[in-house]
Amino acid sequence: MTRARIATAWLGGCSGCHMSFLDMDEWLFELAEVADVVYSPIADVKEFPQDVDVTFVEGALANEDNLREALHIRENSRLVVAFGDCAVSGNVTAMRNPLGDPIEIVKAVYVDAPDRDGQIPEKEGIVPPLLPRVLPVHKAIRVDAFLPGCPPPADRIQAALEALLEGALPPNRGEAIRWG
Amino acid sequence: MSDTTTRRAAETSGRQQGDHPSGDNRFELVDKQLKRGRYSQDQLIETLHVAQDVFGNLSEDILVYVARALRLPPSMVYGVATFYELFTFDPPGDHSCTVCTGTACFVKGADDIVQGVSEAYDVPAGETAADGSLTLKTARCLGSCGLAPVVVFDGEVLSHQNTESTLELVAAAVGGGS
Amino acid sequence: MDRRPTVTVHFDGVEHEAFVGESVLECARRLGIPIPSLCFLEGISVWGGCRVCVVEVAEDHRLRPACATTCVADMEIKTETPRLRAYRKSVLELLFAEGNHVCAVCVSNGACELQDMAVQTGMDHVRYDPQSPKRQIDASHPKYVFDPNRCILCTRCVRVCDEIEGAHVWDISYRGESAHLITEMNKPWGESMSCTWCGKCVAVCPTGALSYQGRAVGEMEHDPAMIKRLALARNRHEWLYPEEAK
Amino acid sequence: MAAPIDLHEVSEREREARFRTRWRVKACGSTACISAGAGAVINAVEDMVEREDMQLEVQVIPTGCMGLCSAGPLMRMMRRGGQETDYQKVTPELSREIVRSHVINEEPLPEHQLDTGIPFFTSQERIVLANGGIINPDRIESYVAHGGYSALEKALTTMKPKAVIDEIRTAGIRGRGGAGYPVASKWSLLSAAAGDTKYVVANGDEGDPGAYMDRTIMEDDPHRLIEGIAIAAYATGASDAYIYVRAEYPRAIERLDRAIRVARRNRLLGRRILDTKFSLNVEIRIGAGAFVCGEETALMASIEGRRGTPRLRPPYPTDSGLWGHPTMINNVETLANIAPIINNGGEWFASIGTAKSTGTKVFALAGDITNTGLIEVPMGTPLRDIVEKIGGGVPDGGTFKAAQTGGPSGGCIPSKFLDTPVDYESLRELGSIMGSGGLIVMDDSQSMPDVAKFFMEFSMDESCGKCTPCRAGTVQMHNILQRIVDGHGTRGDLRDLEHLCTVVRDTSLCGLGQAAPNPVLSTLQYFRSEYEALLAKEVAHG
Repeated sequence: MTRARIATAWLGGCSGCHMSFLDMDEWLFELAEVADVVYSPIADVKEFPQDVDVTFVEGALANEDNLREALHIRENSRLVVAFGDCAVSGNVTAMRNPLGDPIEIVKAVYVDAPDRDGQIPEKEGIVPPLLPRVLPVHKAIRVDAFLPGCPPPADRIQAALEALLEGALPPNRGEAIRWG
Repeated sequence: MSDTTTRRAAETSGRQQGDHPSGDNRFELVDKQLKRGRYSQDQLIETLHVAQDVFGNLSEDILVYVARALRLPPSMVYGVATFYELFTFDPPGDHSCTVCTGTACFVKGADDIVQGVSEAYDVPAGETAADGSLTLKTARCLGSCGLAPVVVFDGEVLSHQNTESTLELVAAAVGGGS
Repeated sequence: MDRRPTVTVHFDGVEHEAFVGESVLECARRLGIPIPSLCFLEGISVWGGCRVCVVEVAEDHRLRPACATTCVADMEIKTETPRLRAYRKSVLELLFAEGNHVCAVCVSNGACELQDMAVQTGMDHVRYDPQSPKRQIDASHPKYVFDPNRCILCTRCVRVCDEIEGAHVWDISYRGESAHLITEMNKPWGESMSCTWCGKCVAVCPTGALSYQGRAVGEMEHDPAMIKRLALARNRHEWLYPEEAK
Repeated sequence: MAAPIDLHEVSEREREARFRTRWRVKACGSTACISAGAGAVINAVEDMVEREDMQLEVQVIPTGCMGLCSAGPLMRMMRRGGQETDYQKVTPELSREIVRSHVINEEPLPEHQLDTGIPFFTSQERIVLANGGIINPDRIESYVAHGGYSALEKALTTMKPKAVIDEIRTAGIRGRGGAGYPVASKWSLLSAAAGDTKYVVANGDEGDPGAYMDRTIMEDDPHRLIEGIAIAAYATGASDAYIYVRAEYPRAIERLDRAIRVARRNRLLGRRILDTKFSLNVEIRIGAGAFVCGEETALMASIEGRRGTPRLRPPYPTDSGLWGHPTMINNVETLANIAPIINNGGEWFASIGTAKSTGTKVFALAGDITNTGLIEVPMGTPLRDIVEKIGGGVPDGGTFKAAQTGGPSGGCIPSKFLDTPVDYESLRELGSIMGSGGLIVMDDSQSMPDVAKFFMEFSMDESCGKCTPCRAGTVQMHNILQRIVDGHGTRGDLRDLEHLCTVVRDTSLCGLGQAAPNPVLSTLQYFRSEYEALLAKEVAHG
């Protein structure tokens, strides 16, 4: 049997979902027996590879980089899993949405709040422009499965991976889909 | 909620006219309506209509006054007043322009008229211009569909309007418009 | 033993006895048949607004709210069909899209009926656009906090305040998507003269919209069954509560 | 207590007065014609008659709606003995000229005449609007002279309540407010309901944009409504009645108010009506701008002075309505049909229209159509006759695209169904409804997704907010439609839209929510390609 090619990505989130991923502890060794993690913020890989079987996307889409990356991931992954509440719903990352135009928020934080020398951080190629609204992943790309939770507990991640390795979709009933 | 709204005339027949603390005798007209309705709680909407006719809009002290007179919880009076489109809480502008946006008027381009006036006088539909000169409103259907699009300016019903004709009309009364 | 007269009804093809005058939801609860619900609360009047408890009744093409449908003889009730599952899930999605429900930072995380209903109805994500309304939190009350971002307009608080406490501090203002809760004349709750600080509204809130001051994420616990106990005490003079009351 | 009105005597006196002058000038004083300047016309003619001392020669009679609103203001010259000439688009100057040339010189002005031989007039059958353009709505005598209150007298003095209901059942009339529920069934339910206090409510909260027949009845023939209410109350054992009128209809409120007072003075309302044992108190209640109050449980909440939110049924109003008492709500147009049915018999009424939809229906023709105005045709009249014959077709070389009926609860009927007979069932089969009778014709310049969005915005704004699907679902549907109209919609959007339509239709609490998706569903059914043509080519981001 060929080894599964698994990727994880970290968009607009706090990396808590990845911490939870690591909480799978010794099961990670079992995972390593049957799968390769071909891309991940916790692996030293610069470019998102081609032909990925399944990618776990953590975080919402908050800026143009996130959006570009999501599109790239979709193109190169057979399955995409929205990984954690931010990816599923926007969650904390999207809490700026009710406040309206992001530039106003950036101003409030970087210009109005500091005592001195307030300025808006902007440099093309370095600071990606914010999207007008933070989006959950499925609002930009097709998502095949949702794994909510903030973060999703390790056993749920494990159950999802086990199903995926069996060629099935992760469980989406009962506690497996609890938000928060 | 039903218990507090059962029909019962409040026993307030002995109340004196003009006892509003402000001494504003316009409240006497509200009192008259209250009396006509025998202070019955189901007269709330009728009373609010009269109060709005008298005062032009329903300010908080008027709502409190009505709530007290009808012995209704303030939150309920506020809830009822805000439910109905025709009750307004801010003072209206000097002139009012109401564009009918019923189906027939919509089909004949009423939206453009609303947008035209809104842009020319910098007043969103449903609101009053900052200088208080003009209130721009939309109406669901004035029932004059044969004359679509219909505009009511300061109470006068005008038929077969377009953006230009409406703007001319508003400019003649309000002036300006850019 | 309950000696009320009964009628025969069918839940998902299985014959059961329902008390005359009992609602489909009450009967199902008694029989242990799960029907999700949100605005329903035992002990106060039926509102029928959330539409989560819809069931199919015989040939009626329209769905019926179980909370407000009275059991009649030979009623054929379906509580679980693909159509109902799809609709209940959609209703939940609409509720989540409508407010700002961020479980991760909510006082009621883990003890929230809305969250539970999402699980029960199989809502793993929301297809609809978040409306992201801008709503101000009212923390003016010395004891309680009202966060309208988490309010689903179930009106339990309105009903319980009016019907049980008799204060009618709460009501709904405006309508449609602008509808929101108010206290008194749309004044800060803390300024309310009629609020008795009884806390029933907080106890019955199904979400984190009403909570105690000073509670952090996940620390809030509600007690909606309080109303049932109160109703029993009041109406039937029973102070030692039957098992299910707790 | 004053003696009741002597209908026969009043009628005789009124008929004699008709021949007092050689000429009678009738000018349409309905809201539509007033908007077009009819008030000034009536003043001008009255002025002239007075200045030129023609009072013995000419009497000026302001009347209700003559129907063809697009030709208004309308004026009718009636010569003693029969000859009638109608003038259209009359201005104050023209009215003076007409009087001068017609009355003084006996020379009509053909270039300003309105041809009443056109199908707009000849293809109609007027029952409800029979008095439009004929009587003076402000004078009860005028109504009485045209048979007014004879039905009430007949019912009270010669018929048992049950016989009245039987007559209504024979007539087969169905509710004109939208759903088409058999009127006699409702009346029977109220009649059978227990309790001494029962209410009859006339629903004049005509909220459908594009419909104004109820307003026209209330303004132009208020006594007809009052008579219908009185007969309904007699038949069902009700002692109190309310007329719920939109606040947007101040003239209707004013005229009804006056009509009620006059009727009471003449012992046609109040205690011991026409010296019988039957008493009835009628009150007006004024809405305050909420479409949902047309829904009967919301309407009752509003009459009780509360937020107009619908409640669950059962219990039905006939079991527990206003203040918990049995209550029956009938639409204004329905009640306006009652007096003619009692006068002419149920069989006469049932002979008009189709087997399942009897009688006539009033439609408000508007939109992209030559003749706009109020028309009344037998139920079952093909849509084509209404649009092409009576309406005169689409003007300015446009092509008929769709007819919208039923307002925000209805749908758009495409041209291939123009031959459909207009009745309750046929319209429902086409995904629309009869509704209150607004009929908006659209030509091929109208975009159907745009029309659907217009109605969705309406339903969204008018949702009371009580139930989730209507409150939040209409917002989502509107968002999606906005995206599609703006060219950013995706296939997924279209799929979500269709799913939401079924969710909102099947799970909403009241008729407003349940019917809110209809404009979308019907335009998707008949004009799907228009939606698809608007979809964005690439995947949209959010």
